[in-house]
Amino acid sequence: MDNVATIGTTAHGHADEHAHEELGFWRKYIFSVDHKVIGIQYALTGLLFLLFGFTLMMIMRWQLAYNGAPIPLIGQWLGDARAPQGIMLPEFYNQLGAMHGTIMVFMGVVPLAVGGFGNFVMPLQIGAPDMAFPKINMMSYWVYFLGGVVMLTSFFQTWDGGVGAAQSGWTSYPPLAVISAGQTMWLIGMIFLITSSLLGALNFLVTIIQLRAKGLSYMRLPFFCWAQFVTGFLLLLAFPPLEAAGVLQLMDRLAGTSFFLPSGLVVAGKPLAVAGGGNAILWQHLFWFLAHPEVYVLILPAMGIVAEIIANNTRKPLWGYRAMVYSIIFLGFMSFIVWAHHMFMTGMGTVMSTFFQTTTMIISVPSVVILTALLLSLYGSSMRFNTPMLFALAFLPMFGIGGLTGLPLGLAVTDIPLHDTYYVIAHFHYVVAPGTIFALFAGIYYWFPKATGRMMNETLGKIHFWGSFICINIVFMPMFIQGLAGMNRRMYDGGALYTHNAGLPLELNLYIGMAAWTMGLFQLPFIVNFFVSIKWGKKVDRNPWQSTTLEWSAPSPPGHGNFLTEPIVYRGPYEYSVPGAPNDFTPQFEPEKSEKGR
Amino acid sequence: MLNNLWLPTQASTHAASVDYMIILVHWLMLVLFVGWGGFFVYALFRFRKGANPKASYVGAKGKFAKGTELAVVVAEMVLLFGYAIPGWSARVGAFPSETEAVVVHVVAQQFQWNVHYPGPDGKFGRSSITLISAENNLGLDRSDPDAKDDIVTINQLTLPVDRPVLVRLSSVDAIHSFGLPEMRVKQDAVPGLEMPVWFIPNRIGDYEIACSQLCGLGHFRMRGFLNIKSAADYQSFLDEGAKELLQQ
Amino acid sequence: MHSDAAEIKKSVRTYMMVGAALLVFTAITVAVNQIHLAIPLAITVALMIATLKASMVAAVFMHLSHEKRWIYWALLLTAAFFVVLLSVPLLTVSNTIGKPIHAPSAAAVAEH
Amino acid sequence: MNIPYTVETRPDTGLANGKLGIWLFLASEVMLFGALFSSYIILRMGSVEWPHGELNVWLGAANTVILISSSVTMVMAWASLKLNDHGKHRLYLILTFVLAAFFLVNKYFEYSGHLTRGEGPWHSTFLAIYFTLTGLHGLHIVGGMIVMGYFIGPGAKMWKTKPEQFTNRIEYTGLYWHFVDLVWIFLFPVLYLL
Ligand code: HEA
Ligand code: HEA
Ligand code: CUA
Ligand SMILES: [Cu+2]
Repeated sequence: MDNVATIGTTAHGHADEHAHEELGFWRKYIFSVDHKVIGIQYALTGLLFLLFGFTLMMIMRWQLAYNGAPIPLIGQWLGDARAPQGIMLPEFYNQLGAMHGTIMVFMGVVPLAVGGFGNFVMPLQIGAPDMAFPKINMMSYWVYFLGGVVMLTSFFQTWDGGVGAAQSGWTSYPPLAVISAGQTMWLIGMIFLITSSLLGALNFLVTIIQLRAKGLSYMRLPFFCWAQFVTGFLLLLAFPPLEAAGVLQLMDRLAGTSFFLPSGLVVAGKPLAVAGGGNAILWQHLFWFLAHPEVYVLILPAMGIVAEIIANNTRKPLWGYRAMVYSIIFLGFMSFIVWAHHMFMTGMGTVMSTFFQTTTMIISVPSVVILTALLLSLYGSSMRFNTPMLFALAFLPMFGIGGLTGLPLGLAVTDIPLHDTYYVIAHFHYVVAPGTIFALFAGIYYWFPKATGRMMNETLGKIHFWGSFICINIVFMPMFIQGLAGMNRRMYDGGALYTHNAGLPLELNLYIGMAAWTMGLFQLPFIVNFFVSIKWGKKVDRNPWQSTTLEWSAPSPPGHGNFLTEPIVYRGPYEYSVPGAPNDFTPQFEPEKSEKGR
Repeated sequence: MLNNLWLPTQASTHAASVDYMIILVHWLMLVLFVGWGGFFVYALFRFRKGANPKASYVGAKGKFAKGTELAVVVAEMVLLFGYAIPGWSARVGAFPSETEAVVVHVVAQQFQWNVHYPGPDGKFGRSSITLISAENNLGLDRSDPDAKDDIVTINQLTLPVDRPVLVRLSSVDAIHSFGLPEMRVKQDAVPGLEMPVWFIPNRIGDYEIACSQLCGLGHFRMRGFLNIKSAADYQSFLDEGAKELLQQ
Repeated sequence: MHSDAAEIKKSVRTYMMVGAALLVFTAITVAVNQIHLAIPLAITVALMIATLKASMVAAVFMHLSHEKRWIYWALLLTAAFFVVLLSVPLLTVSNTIGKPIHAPSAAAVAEH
Repeated sequence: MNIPYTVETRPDTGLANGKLGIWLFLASEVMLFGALFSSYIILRMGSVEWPHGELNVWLGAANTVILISSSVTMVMAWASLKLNDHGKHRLYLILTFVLAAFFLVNKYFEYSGHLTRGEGPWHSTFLAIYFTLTGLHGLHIVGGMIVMGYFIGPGAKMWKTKPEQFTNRIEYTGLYWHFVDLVWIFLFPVLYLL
């Protein structure tokens, strides 16, 4: 609300004051307005949340693998309200599930992919000295941080109808979400996270529209920036409805309203004392109106990262760059009108389901176009298999599996047996985990030298890659089998009660668990590599990957204001192996020969 | 493997067609994946740096990409208009008439399924939330003449084979989902709404009702039983229920 | 500050006129309300007047009548998704197999 | 370091950063209120009866008049700057601020009237959406007042050093304020009259 003031206040030029004055520690590393520092803050916080979210899941997988056995190591610390004698309670399982989803999506991937990579890389790639509104940028990080703190502390709350965090899934469907414990903190946390994303999105959009370097027309924009651009619009326009819905649900909890509570509710044998008259499905519409675009927020930056790395390591231009750009715009647009494919089982009639099935099938086409373009980019290339490239290449088939299994979910009839089973879990984890997370790993290995001036270790990187790649497939592939067999998701006992799960589907829980824990171990080389390389990695110059885009013309790490001279762009983003050129890469910032002489 | 895909037993008339469609989609997925994957693996070997030291600026040529994309679109449209839309409209449009079908009310509640049969008179008695108690989860008003013969069971849905079944589904607290894996039936039970669900069981046997929507800490154990009986066995089930009511 | 003083003075007059028109329309809205039209008609009239007023504010006070291309594009996109958003209610209640159960409200229950 | 186009406009877009920023912000606000209006429609369509005449039309109308007037004074505050008349600008801005305060006072009386009768948001779906919509709108008014307060007080000195940028900021504040007015233009008939 007071953005107006901030938009204004950020606007002055600091040029003269900054040239000489050294910033203190706090202004330089903590309350920095430099997009690179903020980007790194976002990325580190996001990574920590990813690790935390993964840890929650490893605990859950224990319960699924060894139903009712005490949790080793940490079990005894969890307390009687969560795990008496170390044995997990169903309430706690539900909390872990809801928080795993929330943390991974809103506090892990989005902050890392958009807040981290977007902030750090995008202004460099467009040749801007910083974001358009540096103070808003700082504010959006700190609002996100606050939201994170609220979410984390919610595990310890005791005043909101019970102990612990939200336990109604990341989707928070009312009436359950209104009548169960811990949800208030979740809603408050979400309102912070949404506000932060809105501020960030606004900043990104203005930056891309206004601060592109001279000569950098839209069709010369690196694909990563296009991805961030479309993502910005998704965040800007899809998040407010969830913010509104969050306010309504908060009112239902705190002010006794019944927006989402119909009349005649009976909870635990007693009529619920509310006015009633609300609509439970309304929440689902508002939630998915955000959450479907949100899943594209998770994938588009990943596609952008993969495109950059593939172009760089194939040493040739992206095949069909233009088609990719049109596809990503179309994808962004369509993502606003498919949301109800998550709601086929809520009693949808033929007309509405026809509409949403059709849009869902249509939206798969631009994904196919983008993936096909990336795949064809490999043809005729001269591929280098370094760690970022391995992760980026793995993205392609993994996203393929995730995307293709979206098709049976998108057709209402085949969604009947699959809805809310582990098939859905497997579908979207293939897109977000070996998909997005792998792309993010690729991006970290790729841009690490830009951020630190040092390379990460290749051997540790390859161990990380192969370990993760093998384990993650053992985690998620069996879930398709479980889902087809009818095993439902969000089951505290992994569906052990049901006879249709008996045999193989149930047994698989054990192997999935083992693979998940092993994958946890394979993250250790990465964590070690990450921190050790900051200090002891091999020192590199500006352009270690011999890349063409603008960020590589700045020093590594870039100083305040990014570029030493004003960057000017002369050509498209991926001019690799140009016939007749002296090198196999012709950077965007390299003047034409005729101009060089001047 | 692609013949049954680990799907549960088919025990309703439409189950086979749902499965057929699932298998069809999976064939499409497999063909696409193998096609793309084959190209991918080929490219990885053929165009590694060692095998192809100099990259080509132009790269792939030809209409190959357009062709596959078009094929994907066509296949999806066939699935959509040929199977999915008609299939769905049969599920949510072509409800059997109340007279020919077996009609039951199923009221979901944390964490059980209350089943309400109209009894011999074929009429459902009135119920009111003010009458709800531990013994009367539905709040059934037994003073209503229509309610006198109504049979109520918990977590136990018994139905005759080979007859259309119309379930009227509702919930009194959270959203639950009435999942019958072997029937290929799933429908959310949304408080404030009454949802019709229909199917024709065609296989005698004991099956399950699986709650398929997170509804609280007991979600995982909200399991019901579905018994499909022969017409005669179903009748004796109803008679037994009526007898029990008389004894009370 | 490209526009010169004379032009600004001219727009000041427009602002005053639009302000006056807005007040008149408000009065009309209230007056129409007093004669108790049938509800659908009342809704149509009131919303039409409101839309008219809103477009006056947007066009004149917010200078939307002569803005730059990018702002039109952004608003067009927003308008498109706004329409989608406003169709949510229709989607929720029109094509659904669920029938609302009109249970008594808790207040009514309490009276028993 | 200088961020380009904070004051001057970028040639190809014709815009300064702040202008685009505030409009994008308003775009997201459109979606925020859109979702709430959408919820209003849903609740109303699903309700058996919808109360009429529960709110005081005259208070609502008075607030409409107040907000419209404040929009006029706001745009005048900006136009005065364009005419290089800082004194007049201040006067108009203070007037806008005072009108906003009147709006809130009025709203306070309405709220307390309902609450003393025990008719809080929990009372009915109508009052629930009424309190939510007007409450959120009221928060926007408060936000606007904070910004205006800043430009009346400590922010005003910028006029001396960077008049052009100051004028732009007032313009952005105005855009926000007109939007808040615009929302109320819909809220008034929707809540008070229909
Ligand atoms: C990044 C996230 C992401 C992405 C990109 C997608 C993409 C898609 N999703 Fe997914 N989806 C989720 C995340 C995502 N989804 C989540 C989180 C949920 C569950 C939420 C919850 O309930 O908790 C979900 C649930 C979900 C449902 C609801 C299921 C249910 O609850 O019953 C549906 C139904 O239509 C669906 C469909 C689709 C479709 C059709 C696509 C399409 O866009 C996919 C298009 C892609 C392709 C068709 C692949 C093309 C691939 C190639 C060309 C490459 C091949 C390459 C090689 C072999 C090398 N998804
Ligand atoms: C972006 C989203 C995202 C991601 C990445 C993941 C990642 C994973 N998820 Fe998640 N999941 C969800 C989103 C996500 N999930 C959602 C939305 C749900 C639904 C919740 C609900 O039902 O409401 C869900 C539910 C869900 C379930 C179902 C639970 C149930 O229904 O009961 C399971 C079960 O196994 C699972 C497993 C996993 C596993 C094993 C991973 C692994 O792939 C994790 C791998 C993680 C990493 C590899 C991160 C490693 C990080 C580091 C190493 C950082 C290092 C740090 C520094 C350097 C500082 N998830
Ligand atoms: Cu009932 Cu889950
Ligand atoms: Cu979706």
